[in-house]
Amino acid sequence: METTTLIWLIPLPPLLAFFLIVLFTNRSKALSHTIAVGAAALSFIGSMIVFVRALGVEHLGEHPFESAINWLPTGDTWFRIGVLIDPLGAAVLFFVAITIFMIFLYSVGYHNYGQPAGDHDVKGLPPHGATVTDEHGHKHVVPSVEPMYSRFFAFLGLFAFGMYTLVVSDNLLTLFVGWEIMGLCSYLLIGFWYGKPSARDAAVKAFMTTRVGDVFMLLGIAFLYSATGTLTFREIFTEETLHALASTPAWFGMTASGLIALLLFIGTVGKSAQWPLHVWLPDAMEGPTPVSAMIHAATMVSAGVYAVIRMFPLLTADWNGHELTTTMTIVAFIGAFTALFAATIAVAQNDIKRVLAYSTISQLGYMIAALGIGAYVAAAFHLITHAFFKALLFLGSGSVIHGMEHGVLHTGNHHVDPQDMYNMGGLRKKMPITFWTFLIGGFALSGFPLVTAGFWSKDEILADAFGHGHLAVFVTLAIAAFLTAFYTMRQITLTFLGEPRTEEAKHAQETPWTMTTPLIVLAFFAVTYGWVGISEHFPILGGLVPNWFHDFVGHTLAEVPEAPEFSWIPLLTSLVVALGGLALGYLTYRNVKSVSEDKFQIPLLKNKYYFDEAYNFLFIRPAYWFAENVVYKFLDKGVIDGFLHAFGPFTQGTGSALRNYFDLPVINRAIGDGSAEITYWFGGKLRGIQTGRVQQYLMLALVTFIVIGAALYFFVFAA
Amino acid sequence: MDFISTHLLSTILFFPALAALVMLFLPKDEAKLHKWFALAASLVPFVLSLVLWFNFDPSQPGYQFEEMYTWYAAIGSSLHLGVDGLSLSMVLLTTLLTPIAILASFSINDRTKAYMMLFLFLETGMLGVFMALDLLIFFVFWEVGLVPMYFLINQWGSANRNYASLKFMIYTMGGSLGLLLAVQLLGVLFKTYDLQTITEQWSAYTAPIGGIPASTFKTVAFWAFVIAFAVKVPLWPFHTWLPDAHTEAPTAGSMILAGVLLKLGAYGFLRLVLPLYPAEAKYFAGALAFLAVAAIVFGAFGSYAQTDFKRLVAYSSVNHMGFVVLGIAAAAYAAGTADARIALNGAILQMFNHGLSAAGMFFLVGVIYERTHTRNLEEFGGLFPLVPVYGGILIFTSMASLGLPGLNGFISEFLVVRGSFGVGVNSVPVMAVYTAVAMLGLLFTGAYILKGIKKVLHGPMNEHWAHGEHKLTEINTREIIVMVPLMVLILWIGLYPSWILDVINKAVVMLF
Amino acid sequence: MVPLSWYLIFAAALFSIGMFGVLSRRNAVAILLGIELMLNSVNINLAAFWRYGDVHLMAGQVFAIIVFAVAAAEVAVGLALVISVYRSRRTVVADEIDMMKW
Amino acid sequence: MTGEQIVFLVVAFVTLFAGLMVVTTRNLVHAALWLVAALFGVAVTYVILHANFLAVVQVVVYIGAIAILFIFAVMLTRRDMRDQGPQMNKNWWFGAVLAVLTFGGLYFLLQGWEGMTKTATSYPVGFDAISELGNALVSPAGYVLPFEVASVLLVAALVGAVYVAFNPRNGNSGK
Repeated sequence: METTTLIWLIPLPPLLAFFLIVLFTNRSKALSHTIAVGAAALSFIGSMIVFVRALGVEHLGEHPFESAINWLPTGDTWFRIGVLIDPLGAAVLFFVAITIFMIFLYSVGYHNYGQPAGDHDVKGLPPHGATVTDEHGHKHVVPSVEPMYSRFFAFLGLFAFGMYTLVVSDNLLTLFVGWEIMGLCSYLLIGFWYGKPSARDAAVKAFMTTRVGDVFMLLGIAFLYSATGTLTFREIFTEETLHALASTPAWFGMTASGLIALLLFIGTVGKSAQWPLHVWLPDAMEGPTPVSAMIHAATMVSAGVYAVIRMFPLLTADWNGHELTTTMTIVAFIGAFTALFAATIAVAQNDIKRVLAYSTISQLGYMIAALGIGAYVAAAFHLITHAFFKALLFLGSGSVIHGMEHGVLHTGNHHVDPQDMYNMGGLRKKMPITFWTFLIGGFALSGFPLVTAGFWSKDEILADAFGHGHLAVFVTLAIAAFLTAFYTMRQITLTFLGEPRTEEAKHAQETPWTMTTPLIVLAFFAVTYGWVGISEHFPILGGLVPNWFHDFVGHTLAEVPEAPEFSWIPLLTSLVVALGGLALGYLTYRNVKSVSEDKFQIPLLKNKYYFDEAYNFLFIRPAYWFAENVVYKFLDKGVIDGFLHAFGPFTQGTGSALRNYFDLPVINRAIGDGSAEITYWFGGKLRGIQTGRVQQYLMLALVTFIVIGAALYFFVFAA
Repeated sequence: MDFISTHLLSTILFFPALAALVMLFLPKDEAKLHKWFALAASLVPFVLSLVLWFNFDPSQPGYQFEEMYTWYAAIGSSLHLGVDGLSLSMVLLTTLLTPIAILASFSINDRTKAYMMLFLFLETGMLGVFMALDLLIFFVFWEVGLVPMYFLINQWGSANRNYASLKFMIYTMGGSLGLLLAVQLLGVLFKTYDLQTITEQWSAYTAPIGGIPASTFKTVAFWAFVIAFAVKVPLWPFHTWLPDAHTEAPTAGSMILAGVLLKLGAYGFLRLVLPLYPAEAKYFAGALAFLAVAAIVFGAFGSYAQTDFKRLVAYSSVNHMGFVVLGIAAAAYAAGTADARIALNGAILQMFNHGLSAAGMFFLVGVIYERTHTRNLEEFGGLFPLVPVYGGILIFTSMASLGLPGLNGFISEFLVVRGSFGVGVNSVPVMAVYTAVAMLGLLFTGAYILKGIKKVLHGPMNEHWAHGEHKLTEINTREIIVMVPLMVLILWIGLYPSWILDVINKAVVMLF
Repeated sequence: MVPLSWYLIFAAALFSIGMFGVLSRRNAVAILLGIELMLNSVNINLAAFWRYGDVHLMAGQVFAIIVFAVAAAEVAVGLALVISVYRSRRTVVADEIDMMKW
Repeated sequence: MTGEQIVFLVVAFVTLFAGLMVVTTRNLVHAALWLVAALFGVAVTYVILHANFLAVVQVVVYIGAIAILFIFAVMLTRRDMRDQGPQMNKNWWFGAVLAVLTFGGLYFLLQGWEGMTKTATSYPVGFDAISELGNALVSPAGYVLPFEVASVLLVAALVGAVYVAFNPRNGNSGK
């Protein structure tokens, strides 16, 4: 098959699966998940074929796989949409395909396929477990299958469609389409257990917060389209177009390219949960499973970073290579700030998924900061490595929670929160596969030197920041990296090490193979993927393995970016913060028995710097107040309708004035009644001659006749 | 067959009215017969307009299928019909929505004969506006459409129907007074009401009228037209009739009201205001854009503030139709540029799209209202498990209304935003500001749509609807059949819009 | 020869007398008698004009005959009315027959 | 003054006197009889005018039919009118004034007319006025239409008279 045809086909199987499940098979759980997983497998195979073929092309950067069709007529021209796989696209497609396929597989186990239906389970709420009787007559409570199992797979399919569309798009508009479809899916999945008010509100919050970014992004797309007449990446990223954009002044003292990039970046801020639009992501953990959480956190939010990487030429169009432009400064600032900010919050969280959520925000901030200082390849590299190990961590946490739920069902104490790390402890013995894979993921996240992928990518970012002289960014990121290692170790220590702190933790169980297989696969990549991007300048190891990633992805750009000169300072820094953080984390939490002993439960951090409360106070409630009181009650009901309703009395007033002061006296009295009265008066006078006597009439007629005749004769004929 | 092919437009136009007259002779109490008869009668124009659609040649300039009959020779008015790409899409929308609305009203059992007859008359009125190429005929059909709608609201509406129907009637009548006067001015001036003739001569007309400069007259006449259409669209601040009328109207009435009647106003802008007053439109485009943005933003806010589900959807119409006018205003600013064409493409497609999604939304509100007899959002909650199919359909339609990419609303909203922002970037900077402010409306579109879904479907289940006599029943087959064509079109336009956009685009290129 | 003027004055006098009767008599039958006199005066005129004009033109006589016919009809109807009124109101006094009064 | 003139004057005087008696006499039977006299005078005038047919018709129709009809009518309605009360209404003087004025007016107008003094041509010898009259009445070129109309009128009047005078209460209509 033609590669381009294949690329067109990649997003379709999951979409088809979505429609098939929704329309036809949603009653059959087996059929539904078969279709969904099969569709994911098809897309996965297609993606791998494309990836392999892409590797085989000499100058993929200059001659990517591309194909386009007419989509929207716009006056005399057409807006074309199409697919594009260039090196960046291929690299992203690779990790997207793997993670998505793993998610599908994992979901089968997580939602307890094959287990009996729950005793009291209802749609819209998490399953509560089912009572079964074994052959000895003992009753056990076992996990029950998710009541909306098929629906979950339908949503997953739609989500996969959105993600694939985003990746294979050759233009910003279809990228945005995929972007928004994922937004919808995140809404649907976060609100999957819509019966819980918290989940419902989190869903709305996620949608609305990202939509704030989206409308700016839409504006940026419109701006870009207006300014260049195209949204196709390859047409925008030509020298002339970029130059024209960079030299066009726009508003606020920025160039057109800078302003467009900023607007698009705000979209990313929403999607990738950067400060100040980060608030939705932690709440998104209300999603039913770590699976959906992972979808948001490890895959969809990556899309935001992917978009910025895609638009990197635009972002840097007016960059001279040294002084950061306004837009880049903003990007770098937000990235670096978010990286640190989120890391501090993560330290104080006790929910295993929330820690990971804040960690994700923080890591995305890393990538954004890297892009802000022009470190294109490093950002892309970290994007991909992060996707692997963060997916691993989320799935691992899902596995932990699943195991804990088993314990909860065993004891029957439903007040124990299976996600609270202080309820765990010592799980390494109960869930060995989960433990080891989680450990790998955690180390990768912390940037454990040499063996983990996280180390290489994070190191590259730090090296870039240092090498190009952005010391503020460097220091901030270094502190964030330290905190990352610290809270990661805290998490591992609290969850897996030590002794079980609760009865439930003692009865936790390892999860089925559908859940552990993805963990192993991802753990593999979390380690090895780092090796494809080791800088040539790295001491000893540099050059052993060619820096394939840099070569490959770097060629996406017209000018391949230079790798920074090697320096010991960033390397040592990253070694120190990673190892130091891990060590400190272990030491601090090694003996912590309960939450009250945790020194970092600072209210400010615990409450996420009160951002939710502040936003609620500053935006949400004023908006509702404005909508209800100003727009609806005051403007519409008060002013406009008041004006309209005033028409009634006004018209009536005018009418009664006319009636009382004109109609009644003038028309009625004087003219109407007056004429009648005059006639009446005359009639009264004249009726005397209406005697009814024929002879008198005749006399009268004759008199008249004679008078008129005489008058005529004398005055007319005779005259 | 030959007669039909030469008189296709008039057949489509008058068939519903004829059917309504035939209906007069049906027995009074046969509700079932009335319903099926009306449905069949409304399907005929739909089929014929499909024929029309496929025989229409979009690349040919000017009007097609023209027909002309003497109507009022003494004042130079004739029954002149014709369609171009612009009106064709609206005709298709009308003939599509009418059978759907009639099918949607199968649950009505009160005076079905009169109800169905009014609906068929309404269809003729609406189609007439879209087909008329004569100003007086245009005005006549414009007003004809009001009467059946008035009675539909007044007789079959809910509690506050008297107030709502009166407001609707007075408002639109009041708005169109100026239109009538302006139409008469044109008619007297040119001794004809033929649209093409007047369009050619009026925009270039400079001689003073009765000693008053033509520009003054034109300005006044322009505003007379604009206000008439703005009331119908409805543009802020002429919109307050709409929530009342929509809320009180019977379900199918709301569907048609939102689906087609609002389009009459926007169609008036496109068919009359822009061609007749290019200079004035350009001069006042800023004001128009301001009002459009106000409609978008305040419409969204207004919708967000509602606790009545139907009223929420009604306000969303204000919000969505604001985009249509924004596109028109942008096009008026920079007529002839590529930006303007994109904006107009978006505006016209938005008209079509809103027709689909708003009709769908109103129907869905009606479905739940019929079962629960309340529209108060606070009384719902967590109904999704009870009505999963309904919930899915509601979410789908809501998303179309929200402008989710992949569904139809996005395409048109994007084109409008792109067009008007392009006008802002390339010609008139203030449009960029307006577009940016309109984004606020887009944001709150999300807010109110999600609020609706959240309050109805999500959250803890309101047990009141779960058991016993109040038990909420799932959407039935007939209701699904009503929704299917709408949903198919919503998806189809969202994924592959060029089948309709191509027709619109060619018309836009030739017209503007 | 009798001059035409004599006939005419004679007819005028007869007419006036008849008219006096019509105007002054109370009895309805008497009023009809007055009318007969007036009709006869007209006939005299017609005959006189025939004789004093071209005798070959018979219009005068023809009209006189038609007047006879009309007179006969008038009398018939008039007397029938008088009798009818008399039956219902027991009077033939014209003054008392004033149903047309306001 | 010729004999013809003398005869005319005598006849005219008698006729006018009879006419005056018709309108003034108290007794209606007498008035009817005076009418007969006046009508007879008029018939003589016709003879003087060579209108022989008219004279005959005058005698036959008027005197023979109409006058008799009057007498019958008077007799039928006479019961309470039996010569009691005034025969003239209270405006009789005004009627008289009007009659005089009319006569004066007519006289005045006739005075001013030049044809007034016209004298008659001699009656053509052998002129058969009756057959001429007959021809004129029934010839299509003549007055057949008015003649027929007059006859229809007569029929209609007679039928109407019968209808009006017919009294269903006392009559024998069978009701």
